[in-house]
Amino acid sequence: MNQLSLLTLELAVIGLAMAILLIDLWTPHELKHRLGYIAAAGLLVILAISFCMSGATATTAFHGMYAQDGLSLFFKRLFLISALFVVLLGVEFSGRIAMVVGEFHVVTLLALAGMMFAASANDFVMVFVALETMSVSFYVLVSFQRSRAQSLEAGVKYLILSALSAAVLVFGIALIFGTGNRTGFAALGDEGARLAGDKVFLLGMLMVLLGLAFKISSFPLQMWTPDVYQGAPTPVTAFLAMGSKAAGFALVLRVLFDAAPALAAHLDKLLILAAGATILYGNLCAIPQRNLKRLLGYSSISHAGYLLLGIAALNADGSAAALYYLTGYVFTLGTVFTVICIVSRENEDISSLAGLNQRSPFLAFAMTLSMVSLAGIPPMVGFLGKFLLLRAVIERAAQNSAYLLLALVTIVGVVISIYYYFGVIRAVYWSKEPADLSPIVVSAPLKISLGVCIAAMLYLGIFPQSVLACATAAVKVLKF
Amino acid sequence: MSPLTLIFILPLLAAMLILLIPGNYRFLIRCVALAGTFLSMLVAINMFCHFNKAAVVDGFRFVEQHRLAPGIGISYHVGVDGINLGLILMGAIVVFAATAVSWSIKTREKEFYMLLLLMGGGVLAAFASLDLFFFYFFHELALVPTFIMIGIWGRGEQKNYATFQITLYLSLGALLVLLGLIAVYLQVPEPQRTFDIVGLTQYFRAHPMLAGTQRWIFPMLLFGFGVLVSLWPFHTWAPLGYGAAPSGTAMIHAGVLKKFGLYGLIRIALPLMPDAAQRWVYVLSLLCLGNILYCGLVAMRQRDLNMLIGNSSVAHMGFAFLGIASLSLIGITGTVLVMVAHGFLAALTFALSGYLRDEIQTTEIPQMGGLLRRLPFIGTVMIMAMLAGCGLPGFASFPGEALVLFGNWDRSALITGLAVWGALVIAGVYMLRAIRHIWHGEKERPPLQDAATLWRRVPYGLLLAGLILFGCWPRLLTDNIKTSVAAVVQAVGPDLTESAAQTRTPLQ
Amino acid sequence: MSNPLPWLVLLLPLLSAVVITLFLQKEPRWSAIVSVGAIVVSCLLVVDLFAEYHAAGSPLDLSVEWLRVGRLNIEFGIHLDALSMLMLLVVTGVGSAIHIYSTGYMKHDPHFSRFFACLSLFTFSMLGVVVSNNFFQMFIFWELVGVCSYLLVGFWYHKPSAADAAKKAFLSNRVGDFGFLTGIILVWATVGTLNFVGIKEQLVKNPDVFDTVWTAAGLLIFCGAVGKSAQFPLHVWLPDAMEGPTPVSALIHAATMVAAGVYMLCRVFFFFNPVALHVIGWIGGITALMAALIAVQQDDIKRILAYSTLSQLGYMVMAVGLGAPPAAMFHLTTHACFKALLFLGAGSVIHAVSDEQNIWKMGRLKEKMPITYWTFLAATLALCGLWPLSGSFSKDAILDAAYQHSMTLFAVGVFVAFLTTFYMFRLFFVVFLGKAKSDLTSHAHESPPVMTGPLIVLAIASVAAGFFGIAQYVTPQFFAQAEIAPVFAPLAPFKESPWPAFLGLAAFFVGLAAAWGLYGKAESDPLPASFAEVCVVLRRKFYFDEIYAELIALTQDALAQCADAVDYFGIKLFVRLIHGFTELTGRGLRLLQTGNLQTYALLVAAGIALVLYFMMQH
Amino acid sequence: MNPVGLQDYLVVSVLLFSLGLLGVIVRRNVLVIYMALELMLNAANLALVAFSRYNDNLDGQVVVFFIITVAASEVAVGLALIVALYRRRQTTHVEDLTTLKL
Amino acid sequence: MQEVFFYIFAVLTLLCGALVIFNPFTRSPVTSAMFLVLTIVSMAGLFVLLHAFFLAAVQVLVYAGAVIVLFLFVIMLLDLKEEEQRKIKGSMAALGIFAVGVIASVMIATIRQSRLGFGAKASLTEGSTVALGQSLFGNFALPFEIISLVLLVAMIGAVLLSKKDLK
Repeated sequence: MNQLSLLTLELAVIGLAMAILLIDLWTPHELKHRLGYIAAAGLLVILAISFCMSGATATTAFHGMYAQDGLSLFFKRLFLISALFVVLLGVEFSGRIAMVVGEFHVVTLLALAGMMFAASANDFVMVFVALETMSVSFYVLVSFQRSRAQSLEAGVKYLILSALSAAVLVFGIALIFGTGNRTGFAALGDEGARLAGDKVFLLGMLMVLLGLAFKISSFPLQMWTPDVYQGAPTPVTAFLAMGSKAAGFALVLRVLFDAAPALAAHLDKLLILAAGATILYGNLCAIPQRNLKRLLGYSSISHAGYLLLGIAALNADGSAAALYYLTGYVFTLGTVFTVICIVSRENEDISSLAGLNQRSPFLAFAMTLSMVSLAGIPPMVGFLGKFLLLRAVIERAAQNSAYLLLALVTIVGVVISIYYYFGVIRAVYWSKEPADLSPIVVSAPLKISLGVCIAAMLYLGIFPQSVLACATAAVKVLKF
Repeated sequence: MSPLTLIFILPLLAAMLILLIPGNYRFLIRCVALAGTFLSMLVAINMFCHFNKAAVVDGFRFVEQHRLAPGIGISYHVGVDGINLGLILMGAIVVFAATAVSWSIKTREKEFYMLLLLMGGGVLAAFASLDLFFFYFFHELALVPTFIMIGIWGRGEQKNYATFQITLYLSLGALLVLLGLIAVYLQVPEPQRTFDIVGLTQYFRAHPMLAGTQRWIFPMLLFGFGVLVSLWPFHTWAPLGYGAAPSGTAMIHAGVLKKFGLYGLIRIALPLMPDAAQRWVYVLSLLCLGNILYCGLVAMRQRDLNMLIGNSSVAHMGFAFLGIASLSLIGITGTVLVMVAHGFLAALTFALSGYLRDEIQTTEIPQMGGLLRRLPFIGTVMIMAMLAGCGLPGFASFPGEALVLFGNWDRSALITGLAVWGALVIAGVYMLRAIRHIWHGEKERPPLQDAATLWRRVPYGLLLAGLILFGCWPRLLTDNIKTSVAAVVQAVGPDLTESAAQTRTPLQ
Repeated sequence: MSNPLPWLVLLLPLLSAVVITLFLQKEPRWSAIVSVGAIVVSCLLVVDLFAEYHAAGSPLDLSVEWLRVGRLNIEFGIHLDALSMLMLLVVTGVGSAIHIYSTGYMKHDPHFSRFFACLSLFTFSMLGVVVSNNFFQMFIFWELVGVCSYLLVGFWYHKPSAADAAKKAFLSNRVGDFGFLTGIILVWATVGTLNFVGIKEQLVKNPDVFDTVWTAAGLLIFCGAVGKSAQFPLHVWLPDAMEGPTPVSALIHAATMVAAGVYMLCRVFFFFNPVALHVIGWIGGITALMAALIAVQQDDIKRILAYSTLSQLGYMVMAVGLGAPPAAMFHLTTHACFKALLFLGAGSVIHAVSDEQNIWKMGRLKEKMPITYWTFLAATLALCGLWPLSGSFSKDAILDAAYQHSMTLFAVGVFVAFLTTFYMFRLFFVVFLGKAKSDLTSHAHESPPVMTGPLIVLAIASVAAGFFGIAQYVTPQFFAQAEIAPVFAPLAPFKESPWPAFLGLAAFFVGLAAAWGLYGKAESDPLPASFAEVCVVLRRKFYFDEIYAELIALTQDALAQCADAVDYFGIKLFVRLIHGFTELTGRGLRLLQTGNLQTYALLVAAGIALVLYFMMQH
Repeated sequence: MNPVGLQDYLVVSVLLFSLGLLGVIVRRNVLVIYMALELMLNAANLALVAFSRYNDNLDGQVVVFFIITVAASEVAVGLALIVALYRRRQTTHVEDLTTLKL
Repeated sequence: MQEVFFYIFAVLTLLCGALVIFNPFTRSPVTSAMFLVLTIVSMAGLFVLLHAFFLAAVQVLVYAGAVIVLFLFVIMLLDLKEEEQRKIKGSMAALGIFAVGVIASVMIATIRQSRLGFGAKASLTEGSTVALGQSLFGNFALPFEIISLVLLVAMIGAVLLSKKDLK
């Protein structure tokens, strides 16, 4: 029973999903879009519960399959928050996804459950299963706008490439199982010394990491991101960018520093290269991009690169910084996607933002702040996050000058990114394109969520202490 | 609460207040902005007057400190000593003046004043803060306002290009600086690791940084700060950006914000990394010539008033750098004086050129001429400013540049000589040519609106007063500056000039 | 600060300048009163100080610390000794006369107040130069007098010629000041102090303190004088400066500012080593000769006077170079009187003929304006050195010095004396005698008393100045060993140095004869007819302006052009290239995103292959 | 014939895996690509079974269960997707799905 | 004996697998599906050799019985005729083969060089269904439950996506 109590959050989410599935049956069409509010309310409650739980003492359950600790809890809160934004967006979006609003929220919640299991995964089998729960839900979500061919196309692309990466991952797991004769992180971690030298184990780890690289859209498996981001319904894009990426990072952290800490030390070169390449690829490709969601796809690649900095640093500071950055990133993207979802309905070109500050100063303000944050400029959280990441990287520069190079590459990337992020700001404030100046109405819940996002971006950007402390505590469970 | 906090909080508060005022209450908005900056200016002046009476906490006065993130050693820590005293006073005055001259802004006042105040408060805070994190943080606050202000209220066909160029240049420089600062911070072992400038200085005085480490950190800071101060050859953003910017922005940016890099070099780079500094000064002094001579010559060729002023201000930065490169008490004291003086000067000139642009709708010098008869007040002030620009005694830039030159002689007589040429002749040439072609001459024009009312004259008068006050009585600043600079110089190592004093003239 | 009087002398004119600028812009009458009052009062104070000092006999030194950083200590001080006393007298005395004259001359100018503000400011700066006790302070006021001259020459800034002249004057001075400042820094770096007394002490204590750089230091300092006193090769600005109002020419470009260079040389005379002195002497000689030659062929009345000023300044500088600063100061004093007088006279003439300056449009003004005529005559004679007028004594002192040191320079001096008489009487005959050469003269009339009064005062001074033993008075300043001579003992050239005196006098009569012969009744200038080529060269002032124009165009402007080109095509283009390159890379990479699933799959496979290969190698 | 060992099984599975990967790269028909993916998953199955046999650890076989299930569900969703797609675009060829590019 | 079967099944598996991907004679998905069945079956044979009898059965049942049928249903539903022979882009294929070749060779090399399977001789314990079931509902209870979620999502998704018109 005690074991089940650990699962409270997951069970609650699944329960919520089932509840909505049932309620959906008896809700008349015209009210269906309200279901999102139920989901949101439920998620709020669950979020509240999650803050009552404490990951101070790491406990594992179900024969070491499931770990409940600071790290998992930290990530679960992130997932819950991002899911909250997504369901709210779902309400705003419901007009555009035919008549299956209820199912939309159900699948979203199931994906959320998958992420939460992933955050607690303590065994490669769990990794696989949780990931698949997530992926399969996203197959459905991405292609949710059946009426839009683009959505379906994105779905197919996502499905095939994701399945490909899953196959790689599984084969990796197989090899790990073969060499370590276990699939539990703890067990493998104990044998770390022996396995670190084993080539086959290394091969397995690499394949697993490659499988995960797909989820965080890091080099060399980043190709899918822009296409899918552009094709998918906006809320789903948001969920991919916030949740799926975060889940991927949760798993990377676990796999690297929990299952194979001894091996991780040897992977620094690979991680540095991956981080650098990802940053440059994302930023360079984004320069000429005009489609907003696609632009965000590229930008999300580059942010994967920034996050990888923290992991490449291979130290507690780095991972904590990555967690902090993710937190800020969730709120920032929450803002961006909310604005996009409201403003650019049929055309998603940057020009659709033209004259936004006449149409709705509030949205313009929010958009500006989020762009500033993405660009990493004070006083927004993006700056503090990058600051912490760079700090972690330079900390290593003393031993290995490659890290200094990485830092410089990062700077180049950031400067480039400022170019296109500020291009968006420019579109908002003084773009040439003739814009329809019809004022935009924002529903109260979205106003609130935007307000929360802005407040969070500013708070995290100026008072890092509290959250950073959580992050630092969270990564305590990892072995460096 | 320390007056310093007040000085930069007031503009920020005003900005927040304006956020709450609906956009069509234009007059109210302006008044709030003016009130905020005016009060902060008063506080600054008051602080300046009571500076010597205030209590000293390890070298700084009016100190205030709150620990914000002990985990990574970030704390809110403000304080003022001789080096940033003048800068803050100048900054406060310039911010007020900038707000005052912005009455010519007629569209979207609300956004404009919010951004202007954000920028002004940020830069004042940057100079006040003794914590590397906030030192950087507040400086970066200005980046976005600059971008948006130039974008929306800027002029000229090159506007967009200028906007992005200035933004990218500044962020590149700033990020280099960021790397450098973090690296410095990481040189302190874990327990007493901190971003506190005082703490860092004390630590590195006790345990000097490894020469090897200095060698790769110092260039980052030097060139990072260099880009921010438009060190040759990273200077092209400055004239372009200032040319396109609305005068308020240009005033704060060229007058105050630009001094950030020099301040950082003096405050952080020199005392913490003396060996590297000794190694790099020669390169630096050569680049200074790039600023002084090269940019001076470029300024001669400009046909656009703003480009001319921009280039001349870049040239003046050369003297500031030269003083730093001298690594001597006299030179660096001179640098600080030049920074203050140039703050007033640049603000004044950009304010006036902005006024001129509003009046005659052009900045093309050839299209001007004979304006002095139409704009006696503006013309007179502008001529005084331009004479100050070519180092006329009686204006603050003269003692500053003189100190720099005196301080640098023992390091390199040749470079000093060339700098003197730049200061007296080249500057004279382009400034006098400008005066000749803008104000003198017989071109007839329709009557123009001169700044007739006392109220319109206040900002110009203030800035001019600052120039003349510190020009006639530099001791007001130098007596405080030199005590603080002495510590820096002594940390950097042998001061050629002073040592020359011992060897050459025993009976002095 | 024990004695407030000297400070008062200095500050009164400044005060009046400030008051006029801030409050009296609209009150011409009041501003005139304030300005004239200020200078007259300070003149009286100076006389009082003079008496005081002469009673005390020892230099009076007051100073406050202006700026002290490390080893650099700059004072703001007043140093009163024979030299500065004399100069103070000249400046305030002549200045007062000219101020009063201006109230009449500028009567109808719309910017009357601005004029007096500038005059007062100038007086303040000039007094500052005179009383400075250290190089830095002197440099400060040096610059200030420069800028005042800029403002006054460009007083009628709407006249392009005036504006250009002002610019030219300022910039040529700047070139000189470049050397001056460099020299000052060098001196400070070597000696460690800027105070004149301090430097002298150092030099006395160890004479070879400037081991190798002594000459260099001397010459650099001299550059300042070259600029300010318009010596060759920086003399070009002075004639153009005549674009300013005539009183300005009288005060600044004849009596005081241009003399500041000579004064400065005398002030630091102890500082020059023989080599430097030699150079100085020759520069002076060359200037004197060249200017006198040019003056022969000028037609603008003020320009003629300007060139004459040049050549007289050349005399003084030459005197310093010949090691006779007392003679230089003596000539400076007398010259201040009669040259000011000449300019004021010229002013009154110009006024009379409705601002016509070409002497060939005047003539027969003798009857029309007698006072001007007689005073002008007196001044001319004094300038040409007719014994016993003041000029003769001072000029003979200089010739005497030349006679003792260098025969060549002596010859030059005598020849210049001849030329001086020649061109001055050319001017005199053509303007006042002969017949009227245009109807402008028909309605000419004598100037009002407010203008003629100063003329008379100055005339008396120019006549009598020679009888005071000014040379002996300042001598102890320079040569400690010389015994203090009685102040009112006139110099007796014919007893002490017969040759120079006789030759000087001879030169005068020859010149006078030549002038009478050529111009006594001339309608137009006969010389060009006979010596065409020479005259063209002289009229074109030896082509200096053209040469300099070319020179500047070839050096500075060319450099500027290059710099601008580099800035535009070099740096900016480079920046644009980087930008373009980045953008191209972006667009290039973007081509990978074909949207074709199989491409992606292939790239994924390639990536995996890459990673595995890369990692499994070692 | 040398005794067959674990490594032989693994080699077979690796080859199968590569075949699948190749299929994904070169085939255009989405259905066939799915089949190729199945091959890859099966390769993993084979490896797992072989390991569990030679390491004497049944866990491997359990994992195979999960894999099979997941594979099945993926195929289910995928095929549904294809149906939907075909309804709109009358194609199952990936090279017709290139509206999202650059 | 074992060896013989191994080689037979292995070759069959690979051959059929290869034919799934490129069939020189036809590009029809149906044939591919058929060859996939064969691959599965022959793999089941390998399972048997590895004493994983139950799995072998499951393999055949689930794949051959369900998945492939599903494929065929869809193919029929969309009546995908054997469409015109689209050329495989040579360059693409070459690059692909190269990349995959590298991957395969690296993996095989690693495996061959490793000490996998040395010493550890095949154990005799049968892959008994009982033991399997026990660990499935014992150690692996949680993943087993989660898998049900996957199936649920797949179901919902399949319905949503393939329903003809959404009412």
